[in-house]
Amino acid sequence: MLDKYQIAQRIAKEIKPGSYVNLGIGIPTLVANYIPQSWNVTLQSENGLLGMGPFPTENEVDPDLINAGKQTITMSVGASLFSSADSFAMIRGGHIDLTILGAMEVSENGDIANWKIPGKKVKGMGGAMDLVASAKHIIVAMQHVSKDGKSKLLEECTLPLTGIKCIQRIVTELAVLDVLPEGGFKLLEIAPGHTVEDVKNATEGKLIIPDNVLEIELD
Amino acid sequence: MLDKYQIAQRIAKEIKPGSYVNLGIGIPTLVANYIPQSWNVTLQSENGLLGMGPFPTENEVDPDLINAGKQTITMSVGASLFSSADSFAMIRGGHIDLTILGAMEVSENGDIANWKIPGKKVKGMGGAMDLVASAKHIIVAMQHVSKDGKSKLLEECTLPLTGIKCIQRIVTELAVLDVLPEGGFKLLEIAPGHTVEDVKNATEGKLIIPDNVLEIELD
Amino acid sequence: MSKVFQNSDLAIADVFESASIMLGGFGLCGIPESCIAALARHGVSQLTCISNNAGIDDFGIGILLKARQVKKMISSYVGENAEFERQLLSGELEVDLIPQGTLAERIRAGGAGIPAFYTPAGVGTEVAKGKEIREFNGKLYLLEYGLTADFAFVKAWKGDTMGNLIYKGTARNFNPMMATAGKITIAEVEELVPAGTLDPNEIHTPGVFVQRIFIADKNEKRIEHRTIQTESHAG
Amino acid sequence: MSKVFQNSDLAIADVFESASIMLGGFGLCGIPESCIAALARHGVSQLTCISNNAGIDDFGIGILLKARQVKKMISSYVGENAEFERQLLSGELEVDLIPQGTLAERIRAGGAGIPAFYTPAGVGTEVAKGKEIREFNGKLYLLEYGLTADFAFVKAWKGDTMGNLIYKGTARNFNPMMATAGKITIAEVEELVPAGTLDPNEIHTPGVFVQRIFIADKNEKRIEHRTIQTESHAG
Repeated sequence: MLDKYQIAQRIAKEIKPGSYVNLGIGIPTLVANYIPQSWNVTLQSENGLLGMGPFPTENEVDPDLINAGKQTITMSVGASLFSSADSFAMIRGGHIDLTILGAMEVSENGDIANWKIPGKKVKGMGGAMDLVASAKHIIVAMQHVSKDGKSKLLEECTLPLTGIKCIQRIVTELAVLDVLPEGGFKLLEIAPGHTVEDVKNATEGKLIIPDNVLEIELD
Repeated sequence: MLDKYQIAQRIAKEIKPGSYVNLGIGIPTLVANYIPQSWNVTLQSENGLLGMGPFPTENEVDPDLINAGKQTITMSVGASLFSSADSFAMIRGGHIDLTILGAMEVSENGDIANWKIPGKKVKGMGGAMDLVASAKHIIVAMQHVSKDGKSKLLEECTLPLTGIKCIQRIVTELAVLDVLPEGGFKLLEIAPGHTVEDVKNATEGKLIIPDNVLEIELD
Repeated sequence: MSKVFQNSDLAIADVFESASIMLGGFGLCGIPESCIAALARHGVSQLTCISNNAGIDDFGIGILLKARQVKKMISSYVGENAEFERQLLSGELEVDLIPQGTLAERIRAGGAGIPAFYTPAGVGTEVAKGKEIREFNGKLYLLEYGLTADFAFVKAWKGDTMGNLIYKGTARNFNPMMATAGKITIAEVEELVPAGTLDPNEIHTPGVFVQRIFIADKNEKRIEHRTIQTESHAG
Repeated sequence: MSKVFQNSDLAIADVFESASIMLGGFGLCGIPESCIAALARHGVSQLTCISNNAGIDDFGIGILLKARQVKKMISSYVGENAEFERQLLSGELEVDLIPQGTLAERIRAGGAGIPAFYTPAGVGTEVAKGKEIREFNGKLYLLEYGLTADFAFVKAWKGDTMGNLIYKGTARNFNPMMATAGKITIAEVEELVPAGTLDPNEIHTPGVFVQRIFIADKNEKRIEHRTIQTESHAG
């Protein structure tokens, strides 16, 4: 079973050199740690920065420089700053190559729920609905099953939706899967030490198992 | 009868200190010459400049600094530069206090025609349609009658329209008039040496003549 | 006729009961701290506050919430404020949650004289309830409306006496659009310089959008998540 | 993988027959001179050119018109070009005239993923023909659509190797929006500097929008109306 760092590490392998990537809060933020400098990947932060660098040292901390998770950050070489309207114009216009975000549930037709749990504290969707409705390519980092053993890869989402028919790929502690355009989770890779049967048991939605399923490789 | 410089001079008196003004091509451009520096009026040029200064000296000429009439210009103190989209956002959003432009025809309900003459060379509307549809307050500088003696203040425009029900005030070689919200040209001032009868004869649209009509005063 | 005000209290003195106010900032970054403090002193209530976030309990809009001055919040994310949660559950506070990009674009549209536009964010979700849905090139979009307010409070880094503004870092965020969408826009700046000092090519908000400007009384700039690089930092 | 191209010919080498191209500039100010010259050498035709103006007879888009490379112009003002007029009257050329603010906003919308928006420009005129008219708050508006193109040619003052751009003076005009609305955006710059040289706070066009960048072969910057202050200048 992959831990959250390994999920992030596996997702990093999906990133193309030279691409522009938006990383959501949580596991997606960790992905940055596994992108080699030499790939020239540019990270976008939807609060108005293209070219997000690592967290600052104590001396570098600048309250006027934060990411979408409200953490202090730095700028990478060649960064640019802009307004929230310009930032979402960039996102909505399809200029960001890849969006990586977390999810509470994903359905077999690519719907995603990741912003609200009825009865729990109201927080708001932030930029999540804009990101899922606009991104060219989305990868979700999520837990395959909840702590009480319920599958989060469902036939239909039970939680309030963030977006519909928008998720293409999912990386969980158990597997890498694609959501097929015609519906269904196609199993691509399994975590070391696990079987197709494990993934089957953990997936409530339609699971498609091709002949050749690889083992997840981490460098 | 006012000449074009006097029309410009009379229009300048309509400008409020501290206001933001867009000047069209032709007579409106001349208005700038009659705005005292002390009024702190800021001129907008819709190609992306707020704070247009006078024409440059020979040494100041910069091909990267032109006005909407494609003339070389300078920037005044406190000027700012922006894109055409931002410029028309400023115009459309009603942030410019006053727009002064020329017209071929104005109708008694405030329609304006100033961009196209059927059968003549095609030029295009440029920013005129945006300006007339969006400006908070518009003053038109125009000839009351054409060279062949036809009135240009009409019941209805005969030329292709630039905008409808948008003109509030007109300054011609003969008179200053308001277009009333309920329709009709209300005579406010007459050029020195002219009579109400002259204006009547020169106005095809409905002319409303109040009891006290002043003579146009130029300083 | 000068746009320059001597302090925050004078700049916001005419904010009235039940006014709508846009407040710049993302989290606690780039928020109009001085205006908020002055508004708390000023004391009017029943306000509608349009701001991406609602501050924290004792900073930002949290101060106005605690003083019960806010009737309604229009925001995209309000998760960092316990008092907010309490007032919301007790029915004292209304909240209108809007996707962040839609909120930013609605404010931009409001300032730009665009009454309405179509956006894909929220299609198929509860955000779409009651909204016009329309298809363009095979994709579904929602109709969203331009947003303006009686006042806009913005925070800038540098400003000049004609109201031109330059923001710094990610403290820019919602401030530039809000500056265009307030009937009266009030800018607090860290540094106020004479007109002509700022390079016209580097100005983010042209002065036409700013009706009042003053030197911020305070620039506390509280940090929400002070995150420091550790030795173990990979990559 | 570098965005930097050695010259204009290489940068525009894949522009194809019948492509749609946005070209920045207002009049002759801020036009992509080098790209236009290269496109004339390249020789493809049946192009749709989206540009506020159509150049003059021997400069700007006028060069492409003379070479009969343009099938259609989408512009707001084309009055300064006799060859344009001739081709239009003879039916060799189509023209779509769009109010300048609508053109600017349609391009901005195209780049920003807004499929359509409402604007008041053109209501009651021939521009409104065939368009949806809708009332918001008692005022009438037209529905207008976002605009994109296969290529966008933009001219900037300074650019860096990651494609970040800074424009100069009123040479900015349509360039920033067009940079966002081209499937492939090609920037010619007067000065090309290493990434990290430009202040992130002063960048007008973030590099994500620019796929190719090169140092302009020429910066002739012809002036349409050289207007000089005379002694008799009043005020």
